[in-house]
Amino acid sequence: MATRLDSPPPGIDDTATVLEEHIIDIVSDSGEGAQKCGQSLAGIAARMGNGIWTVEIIPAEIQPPARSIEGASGNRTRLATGPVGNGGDAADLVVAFNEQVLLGRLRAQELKPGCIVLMENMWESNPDPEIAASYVAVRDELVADGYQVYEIPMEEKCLEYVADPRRGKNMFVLGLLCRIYSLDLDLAREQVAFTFAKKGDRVILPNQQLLQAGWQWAEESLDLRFRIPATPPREPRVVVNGNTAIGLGVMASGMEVCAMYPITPATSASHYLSEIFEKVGGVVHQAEDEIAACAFAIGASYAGKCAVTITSGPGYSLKQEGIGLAVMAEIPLVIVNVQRGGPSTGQPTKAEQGDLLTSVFGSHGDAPKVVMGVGDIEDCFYSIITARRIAETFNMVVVVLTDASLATAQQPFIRPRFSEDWLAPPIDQSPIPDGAEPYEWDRDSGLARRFIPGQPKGMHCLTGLAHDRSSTVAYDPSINQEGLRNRSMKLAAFQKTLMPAAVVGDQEGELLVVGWGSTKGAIEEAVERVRADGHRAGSMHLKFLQPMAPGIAEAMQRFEHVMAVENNYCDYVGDGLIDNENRRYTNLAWMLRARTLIDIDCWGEVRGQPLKPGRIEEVLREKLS
Amino acid sequence: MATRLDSPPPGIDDTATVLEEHIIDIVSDSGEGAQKCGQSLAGIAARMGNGIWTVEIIPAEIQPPARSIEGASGNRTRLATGPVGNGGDAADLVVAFNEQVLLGRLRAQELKPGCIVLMENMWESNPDPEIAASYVAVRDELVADGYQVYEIPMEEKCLEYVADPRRGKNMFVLGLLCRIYSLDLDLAREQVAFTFAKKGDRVILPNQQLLQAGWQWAEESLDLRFRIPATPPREPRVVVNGNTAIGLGVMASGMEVCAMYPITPATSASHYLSEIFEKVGGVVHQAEDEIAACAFAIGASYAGKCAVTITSGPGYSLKQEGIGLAVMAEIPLVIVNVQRGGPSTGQPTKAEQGDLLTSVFGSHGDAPKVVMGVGDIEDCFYSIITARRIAETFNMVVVVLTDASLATAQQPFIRPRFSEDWLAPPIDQSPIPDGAEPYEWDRDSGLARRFIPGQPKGMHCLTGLAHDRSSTVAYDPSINQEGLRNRSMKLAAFQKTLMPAAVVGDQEGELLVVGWGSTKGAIEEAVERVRADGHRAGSMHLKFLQPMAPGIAEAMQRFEHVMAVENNYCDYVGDGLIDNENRRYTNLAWMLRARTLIDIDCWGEVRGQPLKPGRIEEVLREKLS
Amino acid sequence: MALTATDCVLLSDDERSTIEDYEGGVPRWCTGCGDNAILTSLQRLCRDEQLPQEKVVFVSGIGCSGRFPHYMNTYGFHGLHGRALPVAEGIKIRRPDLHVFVNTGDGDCCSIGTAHWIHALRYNMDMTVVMHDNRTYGLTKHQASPTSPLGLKSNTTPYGADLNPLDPLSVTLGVTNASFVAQAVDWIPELLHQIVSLAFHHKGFSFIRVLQRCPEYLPAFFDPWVQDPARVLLLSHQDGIQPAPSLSRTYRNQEEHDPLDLLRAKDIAAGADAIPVGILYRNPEIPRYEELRKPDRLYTPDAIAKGFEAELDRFTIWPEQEEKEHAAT
Amino acid sequence: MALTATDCVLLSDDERSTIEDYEGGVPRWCTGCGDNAILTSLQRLCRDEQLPQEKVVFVSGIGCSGRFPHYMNTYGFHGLHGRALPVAEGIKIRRPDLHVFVNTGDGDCCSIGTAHWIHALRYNMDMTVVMHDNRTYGLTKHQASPTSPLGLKSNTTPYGADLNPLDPLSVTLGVTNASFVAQAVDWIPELLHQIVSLAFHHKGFSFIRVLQRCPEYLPAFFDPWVQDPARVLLLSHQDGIQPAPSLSRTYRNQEEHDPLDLLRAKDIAAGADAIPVGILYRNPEIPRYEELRKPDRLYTPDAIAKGFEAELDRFTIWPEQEEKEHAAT
Ligand SMILES: Cc1ncc(C[n+]2csc(CCOP(=O)(O)OP(=O)(O)O)c2C)c(N)n1
Ligand SMILES: Cc1ncc(C[n+]2csc(CCOP(=O)(O)OP(=O)(O)O)c2C)c(N)n1
Ligand code: SF4
Ligand code: SF4
Ligand SMILES: [Mg+2]
Ligand SMILES: [Mg+2]
Repeated sequence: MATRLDSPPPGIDDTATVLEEHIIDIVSDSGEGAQKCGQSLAGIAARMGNGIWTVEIIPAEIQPPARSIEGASGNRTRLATGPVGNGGDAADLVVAFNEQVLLGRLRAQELKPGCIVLMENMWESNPDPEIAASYVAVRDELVADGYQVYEIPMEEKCLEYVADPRRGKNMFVLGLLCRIYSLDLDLAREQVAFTFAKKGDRVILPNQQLLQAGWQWAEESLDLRFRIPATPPREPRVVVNGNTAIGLGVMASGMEVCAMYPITPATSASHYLSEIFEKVGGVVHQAEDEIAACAFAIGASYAGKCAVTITSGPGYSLKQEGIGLAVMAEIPLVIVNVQRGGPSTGQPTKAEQGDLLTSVFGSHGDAPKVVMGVGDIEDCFYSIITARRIAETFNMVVVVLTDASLATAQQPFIRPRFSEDWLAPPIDQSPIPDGAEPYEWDRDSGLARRFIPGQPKGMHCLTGLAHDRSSTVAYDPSINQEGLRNRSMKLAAFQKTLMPAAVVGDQEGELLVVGWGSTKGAIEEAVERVRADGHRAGSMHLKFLQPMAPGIAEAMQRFEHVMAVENNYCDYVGDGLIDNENRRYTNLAWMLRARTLIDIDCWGEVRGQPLKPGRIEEVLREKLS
Repeated sequence: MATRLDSPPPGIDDTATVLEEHIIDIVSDSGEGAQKCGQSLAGIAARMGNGIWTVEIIPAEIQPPARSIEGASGNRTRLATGPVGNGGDAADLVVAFNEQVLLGRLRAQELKPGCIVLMENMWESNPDPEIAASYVAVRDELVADGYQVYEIPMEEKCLEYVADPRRGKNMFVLGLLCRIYSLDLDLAREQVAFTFAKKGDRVILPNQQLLQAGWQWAEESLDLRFRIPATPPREPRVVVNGNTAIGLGVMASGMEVCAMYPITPATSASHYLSEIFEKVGGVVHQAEDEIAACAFAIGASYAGKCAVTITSGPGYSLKQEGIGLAVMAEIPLVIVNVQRGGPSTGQPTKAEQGDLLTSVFGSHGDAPKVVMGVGDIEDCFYSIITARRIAETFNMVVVVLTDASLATAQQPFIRPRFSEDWLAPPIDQSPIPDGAEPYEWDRDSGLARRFIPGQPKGMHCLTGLAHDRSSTVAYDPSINQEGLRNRSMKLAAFQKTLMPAAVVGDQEGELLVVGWGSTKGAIEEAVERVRADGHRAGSMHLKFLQPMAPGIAEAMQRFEHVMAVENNYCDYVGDGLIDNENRRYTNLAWMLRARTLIDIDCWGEVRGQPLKPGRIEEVLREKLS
Repeated sequence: MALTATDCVLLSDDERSTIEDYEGGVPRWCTGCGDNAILTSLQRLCRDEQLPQEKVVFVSGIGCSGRFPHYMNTYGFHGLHGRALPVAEGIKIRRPDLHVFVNTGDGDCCSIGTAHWIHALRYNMDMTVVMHDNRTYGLTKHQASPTSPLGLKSNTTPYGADLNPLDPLSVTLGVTNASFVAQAVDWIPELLHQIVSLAFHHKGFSFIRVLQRCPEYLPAFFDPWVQDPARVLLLSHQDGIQPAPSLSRTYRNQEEHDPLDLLRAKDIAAGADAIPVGILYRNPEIPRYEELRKPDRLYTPDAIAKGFEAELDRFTIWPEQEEKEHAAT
Repeated sequence: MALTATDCVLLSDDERSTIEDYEGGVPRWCTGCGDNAILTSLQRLCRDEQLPQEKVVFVSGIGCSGRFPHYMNTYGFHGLHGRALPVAEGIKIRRPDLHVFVNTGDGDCCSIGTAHWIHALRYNMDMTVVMHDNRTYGLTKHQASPTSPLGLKSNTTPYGADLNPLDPLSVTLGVTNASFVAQAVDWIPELLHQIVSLAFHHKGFSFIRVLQRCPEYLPAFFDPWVQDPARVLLLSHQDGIQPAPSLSRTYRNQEEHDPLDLLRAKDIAAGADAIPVGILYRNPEIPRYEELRKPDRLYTPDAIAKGFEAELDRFTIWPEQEEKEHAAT
């Protein structure tokens, strides 16, 4: 697979094998810093101009026992010449701080057969014979199975520089990897300085030493040399994870209030926002529960300060009644749902896209709202800005669906240029013209101008009861029908502003794959792979799930088969008692089948992980065969 | 329309016009007893063997001002020779205690043009000239418009018997109506005795006198004589409204615990249950909120006492998180949602079928549950028994959807014969066999035997987290997939037990109407009407909405057109900006389109009222033209 | 055409507002319902304080009490059952210029809204909260509420309520940061009004429980107290209510109670005999959440732009050339 | 094959259960986490009382504390965040034979679960409730909880918590029907165990707040109290805890407190200085909801059939002939 592409830049060792990309896993017990190591590696590569995508490897438990299979904690970095939109399939190289966490990755089929394995070797001489034996057994098994195993005296080497090697190993490994991948050592030093900037030189310097030591050791004792050519960036880029991008989006959108209640994996977005929002005059309110958070946000929005509430599955379910009120009373509201594995408490730290249908159809009665999915890290940022704008333009609830995989994944994107257009104008406090009414629904668009408390002559009583144009409780049947119609019309009016759905890849042919949300990169990559084999395939990724872009059915009709690929559950005909009369489809497939009446097949998986391009590729090949 | 059908029974005045049916509205200010009057009328007719359907006319406010258009309170009775399944279109005869409430019915187009109007005449001589003028104006307008107006000295006549005529008028009117419709006066006396049974002779006797007085007055001063032939019943029947039927169903189903929080229109079911449940050892718990009610029911069910929680829209939204837990942990649970107008607080006392999609797709993640709709009053009773059985057989959540129209409507049905099979066997407290696990999912059906606290050797920790067969928290991706699959398989297994969907009317032809829930009678009647004109039409009413009966698509394919008719919102192509790419369908239409890929059209109305056969008929005719 | 805020103030200064200016739709409560007295008192308060109508927001939950905002000619927010308080908090957090009032029922506040009630006390945001305690669920036609008396026959307790009623005063007084706790009764409008005024002037969360008659469902329930002034205990104080002499002649059962004495307040609340009327507790020193969270800089496009760029800087990878420039600034 | 309930009792009588019999999976809490002490104490209690494992249900919410039932070899119900109490009530209402325990966290109980907490106190159902108060959100990695100390830097309060902590004892003591309120600390296991035992034997809702160390997120927070016994106030009484002499030598700061003295209990709870440890309040006279709602007849098919037929009779229209027969019976 790996081929030499071009000659190395001056000063770089030309014995290195040139690669187009490599996937590097670093795993440790939690608390040993493998995550920081991976993120720094990605940061250095990004500075050099490589495409990167990082995936956090998170144990489900807060304090998993040390050296346990389920305890694997760390980071995957996909490092490539060009841009990448997902974490890829399996690791080409794995660094493991102990053999148990390594076993965890192996069992989860996260390692390429025969890949490079760098193992901390100290366990072999552990006083506990069981531990020593376990280490030897795993190592021997790997070697027997054809893995390229390198045993590294990580702790031993670190002890030369620091007293507690558990706290330094990660930077030693970083140095090692920089050498292996021919990364710039100066940039690496800067990255270390950046990583520990808050802690000052007292921490930076020894870590830089460890970095150097790792580099040195690899230089002297390892024969692994790779180089992944990069194009030095010409524009400034930012490297953040999805939840940070959401926090930045909130800040830049002109929203002033965020009300939330902690829940994984949404909370880190609120954490980041708590840190930064006050600096620009915003406020993050941690409410007593999700219901209060939603009501608080509604209150703030009603008072003219468009608000956001950020949550995940269980919290989203709790907000259903509040969402219905905002829909009914036409209060703008942005809700971010960072999806996790469901149903119920499910898999709090794991990725899933299972909340689409409940976002569209949740809340009793007819509660039309805009639902949008987020496709990558950059999209996390811009979606929030868009959401705020839609919410305030249409006095509507806008649900932004992201998920656990984007929450912690990092990807560089072009540094946004702040624009005042992102912000709403300051709230209107001018008097309401005589005779104007608080719900002066436009017959075609359903739109009405919102009255904000403080506006003279705008006094009225907002209500969640059925109401007429003057916001008076309606008992007349036709007024109820009118209210429901106008709220629905707003969706249609918004839909008319959408661009037709675009197809990536072939524009007609054998197979169209449809998706939404975080699977974008993986689907596009899988489609590219089957196209490379001569298949005529394309993919269509929907940003808006309600309402939907025009042109979807037309695009589908240009393909023989259409298949939805989603990270949520579906039945398969032939499995057990499943047939066409009882099959349950993936979320988007349900909606597209109803809308287009095209026989859209679907494939979905709920393995708590982002979908992998390789797995999707297999599925597509099967469909194409 | 009215024709003489046969000769009257002996002793009955043969000048009466024989009718097949009549619709009689009685309206008053709230508190004047029009409801009791109508219910008694229906009761007497039912005793004689007539088909009846009553609809409560409920003001939306607790204390609407007297003599107001929105304050109309009362009762509609549809009285027929054969059985009837809905309240019909518009009144043939209306009794009004004042002209304002009459105006309310007129404006709402609830009166047939030219129908018979019986008005309390005392207002003409009211000391307040405005009131008197208003009365005269309305009367004159009605007469001018061709209504057959009769002015009745109700209060004047009642004063001859009671001091406060406001409290007696209703029985006077009952007597009047009994005479008009040639009902049996002895049965009427019995009915009055039954109505006031709790209050004793002190109340019964004067009311019987008033009844007699009304009869007498009609005998002497009114020339209206109708007779609606009846077949004396051969089997005992019960006459109850839908919510009472639900209460009876809970009692007869073997459930022991009902946890609820008050909400209109569900509460009256719990009121009735509060009155009766303790008598058989059951308990109704009024919790602090709907979330607690749901959790309480879950706790009771988990402990082996299958429980029900009864609510309406807003409460249903609040229970979403709890529902997800019951799905995930496979705890049987019956949830009754007595739907009302939505979204949000909406129209608390009004009928709507807007909660189907949220019942099917509510709660985050994949939360498969059984959803069933209730088609008539008898069905309210039996559905609960069925729901309990499904819940406990499949360890599943079962949602029963009824609505405000069934809640208060009355219809006679054959007195159920209690069967011990309706009850669950007593809870199992035998020891769990060695090696058995709490989620021993059967590969095909997904079913597992439930362990109930108290069973020796069954100790395990139930959890809403993803879990394996031993109920241990699962971190392995494939176990999560397995759990979701098994919970979905249970739905398929249950689906296999369903009978094919039946079509009523023509089995093939021009138009198939599909519906669910309380619209059953109205849809079937409308279809009969268009069939009577030679159209080939049929209707299909789905009892199970998730999973759905087999054979639906085949049945649909036998018709040129398929149309869903529902009491919920949809857009119409051509209205404003609506086109096929943004049209939002009625609830069932969404689901059927996705499942069958048949281009099902839909018609829905959200006017806070049960759908009327006449309105549906119009819609069908337009579709057929 | 658009007037600035200052113009408006000047405009409204021209003419004093009258009670009628604060009257919204015709109240639809039952005849004799205690809610009417509360409405009158709050309309009077608005008039007395000459509050600009557009600067006043009445927030309510669902219930008969929830209808309140419809009857005020101010802004109103008739939201969800139990959720009036978090909505009111959201309104207030960034709009200190608005006068926020909350109307809630005993079910709305003490049953489904319990969590928000307790936490609203703790946040201590500046708003005036009236709990219409008719000791039943009025709107839904008579079910037991947490404050329903033991043995009450209602639609959900046809054989009598099983539990002792929750005492909202004791609960309130147990919550950290509670800063103003009072009790009034609808049938002594003079004191109701004094209490409402004191509550309005208290900077913080003022909680007033009003014992409110519901002639529809508990017709004679309050009669023993209404008819026997000795069963009412007036809590007078220079920092509390000061009953007029005429009233004092009727209500002789009085106690001089210092609103700062929390322990005595708890004891009074727990006392079973007479209904205390007055200020049980007031502490103006407790910080208010909206003040604690007040932005220390203005929320302007410039500030946002600056803060945003600074944040981006933390995450930016500069192309080599720009990096140098950037470092130089 | 199936054994009757009596058989089982006889079987288990043969051999005394040991602590190990009550141990479930290996606890996955951090080293030094105070939850471990609570676990040990409750396992000991089960052993001391020889509770049949199958008759014990531990119910929890979500949080580190929520993991508790997984570590017991009894029935466990690890449900939803904040909803442990209503689930436990549902379990108990018709299963008086089950011993119900609840483990809840400060977030679980005092934030999202507030309404259920207040109302559970009022229902006073027989269960033992342990509130693991580590004064932070542990499982979700350190956000402020309602009991977090003022100024605490956490992930949601990076500049320090703004509000005074809610005092769960004061709140609890303000609720009507509260019947058992105690406080323990994880670092005095002897007293923790005495308190847990007293709670278990109390017939009613026993609420124990345990101050629980979270070395992961508040590593040194409790040190001042752990290290200085004078900052702990033992509430001893013949109806309360009785510290052993050895313990009394260390913890000299003691008060003889009668658990029936509610007002003093409130005062102790409100005191800011020392942490009270012991029974603040106990009143065995308060009726229990499950008793009040106990069926006065057995729930048997016969009873149901009879009740059902009687109800149907109220609504039945008999055909003429049957009517007469019916009337005759
Ligand atoms: C979520 C939800 N649950 C229940 C209801 C039904 N409901 C409306 S008002 C009310 C109780 C009203 O009692 P209270 O708060 O005491 O107000 P009151 O009518 O007595 O003034 C209830 C249960 C609702 N509207 N929403
Ligand atoms: C509805 C819902 N909201 C939020 C969460 C996320 N969550 C899980 S545990 C927890 C708080 C835990 O704090 P606490 O109750 O004090 O328990 P501890 O972990 O400290 O023992 C939160 C917010 C959730 N699981 N469900
Ligand atoms: S029901 Fe009671 S509380 Fe409601 S308006 Fe009537 S009297 Fe007032
Ligand atoms: S985070 Fe804190 S509470 Fe949770 S297990 Fe660790 S030490 Fe215990
Ligand atoms: Mg009330
Ligand atoms: Mg905690």
